[in-house]
Amino acid sequence: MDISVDFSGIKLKNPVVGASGTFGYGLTYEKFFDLSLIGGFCTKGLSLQSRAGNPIPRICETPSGMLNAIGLQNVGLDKFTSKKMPKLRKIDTAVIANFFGETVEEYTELAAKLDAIDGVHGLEMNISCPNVEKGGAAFGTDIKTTEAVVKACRSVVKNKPLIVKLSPNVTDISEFARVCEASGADGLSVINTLVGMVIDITKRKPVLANGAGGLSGPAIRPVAVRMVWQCYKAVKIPIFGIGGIASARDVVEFIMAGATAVQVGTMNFVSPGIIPQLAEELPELLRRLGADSVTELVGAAHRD
Amino acid sequence: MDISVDFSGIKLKNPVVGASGTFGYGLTYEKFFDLSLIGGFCTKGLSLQSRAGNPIPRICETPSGMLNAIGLQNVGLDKFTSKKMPKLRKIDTAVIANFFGETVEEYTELAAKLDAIDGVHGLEMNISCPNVEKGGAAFGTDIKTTEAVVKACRSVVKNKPLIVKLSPNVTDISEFARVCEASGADGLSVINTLVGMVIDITKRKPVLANGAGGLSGPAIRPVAVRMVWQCYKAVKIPIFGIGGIASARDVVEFIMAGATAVQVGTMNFVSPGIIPQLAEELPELLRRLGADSVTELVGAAHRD
Amino acid sequence: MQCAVISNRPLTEGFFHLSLAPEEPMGAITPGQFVMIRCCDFTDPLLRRPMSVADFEPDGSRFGLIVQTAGRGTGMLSHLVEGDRLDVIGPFGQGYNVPQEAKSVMIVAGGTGVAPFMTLAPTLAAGGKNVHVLLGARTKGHLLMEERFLHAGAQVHVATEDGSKGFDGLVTELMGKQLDHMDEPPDLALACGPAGMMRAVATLAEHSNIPCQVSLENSMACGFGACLGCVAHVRGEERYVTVCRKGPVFDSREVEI
Amino acid sequence: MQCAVISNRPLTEGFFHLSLAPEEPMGAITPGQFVMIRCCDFTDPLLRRPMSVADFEPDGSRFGLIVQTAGRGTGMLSHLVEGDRLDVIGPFGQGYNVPQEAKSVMIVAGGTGVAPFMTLAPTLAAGGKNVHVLLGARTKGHLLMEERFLHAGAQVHVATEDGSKGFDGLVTELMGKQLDHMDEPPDLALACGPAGMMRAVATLAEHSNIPCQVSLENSMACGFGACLGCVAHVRGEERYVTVCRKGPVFDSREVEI
Ligand SMILES: Cc1cc2nc3c(=O)[nH]c(=O)nc-3n(C[C@H](O)[C@H](O)[C@H](O)COP(=O)(O)OP(=O)(O)OC[C@H]3O[C@@H](n4cnc5c(N)ncnc54)[C@H](O)[C@@H]3O)c2cc1C
Ligand SMILES: Cc1cc2nc3c(=O)[nH]c(=O)nc-3n(C[C@H](O)[C@H](O)[C@H](O)COP(=O)(O)OP(=O)(O)OC[C@H]3O[C@@H](n4cnc5c(N)ncnc54)[C@H](O)[C@@H]3O)c2cc1C
Ligand SMILES: Cc1cc2nc3c(=O)[nH]c(=O)nc-3n(C[C@H](O)[C@H](O)[C@H](O)COP(=O)(O)O)c2cc1C
Ligand SMILES: Cc1cc2nc3c(=O)[nH]c(=O)nc-3n(C[C@H](O)[C@H](O)[C@H](O)COP(=O)(O)O)c2cc1C
Ligand code: FES
Ligand code: FES
Repeated sequence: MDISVDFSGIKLKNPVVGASGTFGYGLTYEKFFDLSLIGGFCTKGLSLQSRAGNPIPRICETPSGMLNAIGLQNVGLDKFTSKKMPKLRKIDTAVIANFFGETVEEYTELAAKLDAIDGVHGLEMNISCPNVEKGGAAFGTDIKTTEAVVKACRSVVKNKPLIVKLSPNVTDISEFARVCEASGADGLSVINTLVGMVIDITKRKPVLANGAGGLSGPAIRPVAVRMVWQCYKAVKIPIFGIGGIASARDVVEFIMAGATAVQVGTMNFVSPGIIPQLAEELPELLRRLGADSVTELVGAAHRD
Repeated sequence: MDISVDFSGIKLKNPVVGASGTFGYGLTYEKFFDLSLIGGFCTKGLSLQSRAGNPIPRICETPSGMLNAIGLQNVGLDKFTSKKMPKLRKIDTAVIANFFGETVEEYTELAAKLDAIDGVHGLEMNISCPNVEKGGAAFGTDIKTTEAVVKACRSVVKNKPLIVKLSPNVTDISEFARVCEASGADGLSVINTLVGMVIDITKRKPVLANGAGGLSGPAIRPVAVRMVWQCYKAVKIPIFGIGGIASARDVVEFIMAGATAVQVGTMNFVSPGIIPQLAEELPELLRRLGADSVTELVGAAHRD
Repeated sequence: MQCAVISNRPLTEGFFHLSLAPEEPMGAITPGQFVMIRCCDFTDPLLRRPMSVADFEPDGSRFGLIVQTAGRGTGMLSHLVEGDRLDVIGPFGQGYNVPQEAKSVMIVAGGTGVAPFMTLAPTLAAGGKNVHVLLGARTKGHLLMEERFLHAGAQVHVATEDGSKGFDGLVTELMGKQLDHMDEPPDLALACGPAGMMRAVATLAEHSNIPCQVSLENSMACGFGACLGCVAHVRGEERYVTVCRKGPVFDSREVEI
Repeated sequence: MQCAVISNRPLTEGFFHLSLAPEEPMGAITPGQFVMIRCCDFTDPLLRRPMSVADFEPDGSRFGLIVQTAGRGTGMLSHLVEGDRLDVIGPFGQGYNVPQEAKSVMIVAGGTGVAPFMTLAPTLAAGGKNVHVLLGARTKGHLLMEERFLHAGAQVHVATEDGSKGFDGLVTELMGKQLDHMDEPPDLALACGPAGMMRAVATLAEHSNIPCQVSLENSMACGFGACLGCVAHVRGEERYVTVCRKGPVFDSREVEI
């Protein structure tokens, strides 16, 4: 069965993609499987300069999930271009460059530069970052800032699909989805992590050095499915469903909620071979559900 | 050790209270333990008229949590007053009446009537309800409606503490906490359920008849702790910490985040005796942590 | 309530019988009541699983369950061995209620639906009632407790979906045929099995004007009336009843199945 | 990688030795490397647990772990019995690196920190090196692998916090005393144990100008370099290294402990 999908012009062999920040620059997983087996992956969030990231501890396990406050540690655009891209170009899989900035200018500069890199198939803007110009609240939780930053990137990205990764920490995600679509986004990634905190009761302070962190993993799946459902109702552009995917059933759940393809994050840590495994299991599950392709099931749970 | 706390004038023998909608009208738990052992409980959400609730299925298990869409089924104010209160008055525990309406008038009428009922120790307003006058979005996700409904109830509640139960499905919960405090709330309950969805992939539709439902249980605990932390920073009124509490450690975690007392919800279903058990375990844990009372640990994780 | 596992005996493929000894004796049990079982100490799977009490000692010192491996929780139960401990609460709910006057009783059981009848059928037969047990399964190898019902003096009729034994078809089709062929219809029908089967049994019984009690298997979060998650719709009214407390056994005309 | 449990042997209270046979042979192992273990099939606890490889067959057909019951995951491991299967990935990370020139090596191990030295100490001793093993435990009954190190020809020095055997105090105090009393300081110190102990060992070694390798036990989500959660701060630089990939064994001067 052909399970390939077209995500706003990005050809994915199969709809299972590695989520940003959990898949390194792809190469980390080469020791587990052949990267050409997977639909694609999103790079660790890239910034103009390399970043050291947050102090430690950075992670903490939670019921059916984990918190992270990695602080967007990354090699920076130059090293990504010179060290990682030459290797990635040789691999037949979709490379989606996830990126972020602290000002609209940083976003725009990065977007323009990534748009020019040969072998990058798509751009994924992470707008869950603190906006330093506006007092540090995340870009992605303010509708006006979201509009401004997406429009600015849109105006410079000419060659590749521009995907916006939405924050779930908002009252009404469909409002953000609509504004992104209206501002020229080619697709959405739904969702990034929920903000959470765990306290070490013996130390009387948060476990993470950063205080709060991002909650991911199966625990958040129901929230993510609901948000994909809402976004699908709100917009026409394709959606990456993300949040706690751990089985082929979960992949189909997101697709039926309205996702064109999905990204797997936290579960890569538990089962590093999970993405090719899900891709392999998918055709049989689709057959059992009476479907001939992924595409026909996109949004299937919305029909009556 | 004395683990009693004063929650805005409600005397709680211990800081562990049953959460609304998981504790019936208290009496359901009499077969498991003596209700006078627990700090108190919040009733199932009450409305002016009795309510049949939502069609079925209404519940669905999720990783470390569950979804519910009970639809606020309840016996209605009159039956609560005539059938439940006479029994509850005989029990030495705090009875907190949780209530909701679909219009500001309904809220106000209920608040006034509950305020007059002998044996009710406090009122907990659930503002996560759809506002029928404003197109059905929840009261508690709009700052202006929150302000209006809290002010309206405040003006009629003269005798008992008025607690507002906040929705977590908002961008910035501290903004809501502040507006409630400014509108005269005596305390906050943080948090109600997160909105989530599970899809039945064989039926190609949401598992719950209602579509979406409220996510509760240990899965949401890190989100709840973070929100209690934010509210504690924002206001001076006491806070009930709620969300996924399953152990004495979790109780202390919420207290250190800023809760004066806690409510246990979903875990009552798994361990119907959990509330008295946690109350019993708490003194020993406090001792191990070097504390002599609950009160001295409230907000302890905020100090440096 | 902690229970010690006395034995875990495989029945047919995918089914097993767990025998449990509560550390403190349980309250009195009526067949059709159920217990809620905690399958793991952690939070996934989070909720307890409802299981009908099958066989039991009248003094509450031991009881058995017939379990089908359906998913994660029952999968864990299948691995229990003698000496393991299990956290159980109950018994909960209302069981079958057979009036003295009922002289002949038809029991219809599918899959693990035989559980409540393991004790009830022998009791009824011993009490001088005429007991017909209709057993359904997918295939011959999956039939449960046929011997036990025969020994108890019941008349046993078997239906298999693949025709490998007895009537070739659904147990509800067999029930229809039985009702047609019987000289006198039974005074009461009792049924336990999947929802679709309960619906068919109820319809047949109502057509023949036989009082009928069915057991419902709605999803449950608590099992004791606190969550209002398990409810069934009351027929002809805008009202719900808790299956865990007012059921799981209902008069078939009382609720929508 | 699925492994079959060959045995689960209790050591002292709260500690046990798991022997595992991978279904396909593992890659080559260097002492100090670790594996990541999935303790349950469900999502709570979610993450794998890191465990140092203790003893192992050079051909990768079998390896052992020394586990301390610390919480939920290790609690589940403690219940494994022969024939159970366990999902393991690895080996990961960089182990100890003992240069040919080092003639005398001081090993400092606390608790399960003995694990990497179960194979390494005998190898070093067999290679003609002078090996001192300093073992620390809370009390006599908790000492692990003393016999094994003696048999291997190492000089074993014991410290217990309650003075029930050997030196009365922390193993790092014992290390200080040893360094003071030795005619010639060792060429290399190797340590494994809790973070506080690693810090103390590193400080002592540095004061005596002895190269020192420590193993860090930072929390890990993946174990193979993908999450960037386990990092350690590089000394004197605004930069972090992954403990799982560049470690867990580091030169003590390289990272902040
Ligand atoms: C009153 C009562 C009495 C009962 N008595 C018995 C008895 O005596 N014996 C007995 O064996 N059973 C009995 N049951 C049924 C039993 O409770 C269930 O089989 C059990 O809860 C299943 O639990 P599990 O964890 O094994 O399965 P789960 O893992 O919960 O899965 C159950 C089924 O649902 C599917 N499923 C789970 N989640 C999803 C999802 N998100 N989307 C789609 N499909 C999903 C699974 O694939 C599986 O087929 C009774 C139920 C009730 C209410
Ligand atoms: C490279 C490496 C090698 C290792 N080698 C070994 C080895 O050889 N042998 C060995 O036994 N161990 C080893 N460890 C340590 C081992 O990985 C941990 O002990 C194990 O992960 C504990 O898992 P657990 O599920 O049993 O405990 P958990 O349930 O995760 O709990 C661990 C401890 O933390 C506490 N805790 C958990 N959550 C919280 C919270 N939210 N707030 C406060 N306290 C909390 C628990 O009470 C407990 O004391 C190694 C670790 C690393 C990184
Ligand atoms: C350790 C870690 C690091 C992450 N880093 C990034 C990042 O750099 N950029 C980004 O857009 N999302 C990042 N995410 C979010 C994931 O891409 C994903 O949206 C989220 O984890 C939910 O999916 P999951 O539940 O499958 O993990 C990170 C997540 C984790 C767990
Ligand atoms: C089945 C169910 C019904 C609930 N009904 C109500 C309700 O009527 N009113 C209300 O304010 N909260 C209600 N809640 C929310 C709980 O009181 C609590 O805020 C939430 O479940 C989080 O706590 P927990 O994770 O401990 O369950 C309900 C929760 C559940 C699970
Ligand atoms: S299962 Fe909770 S009320 Fe029936
Ligand atoms: S544990 Fe994930 S990078 Fe080290």
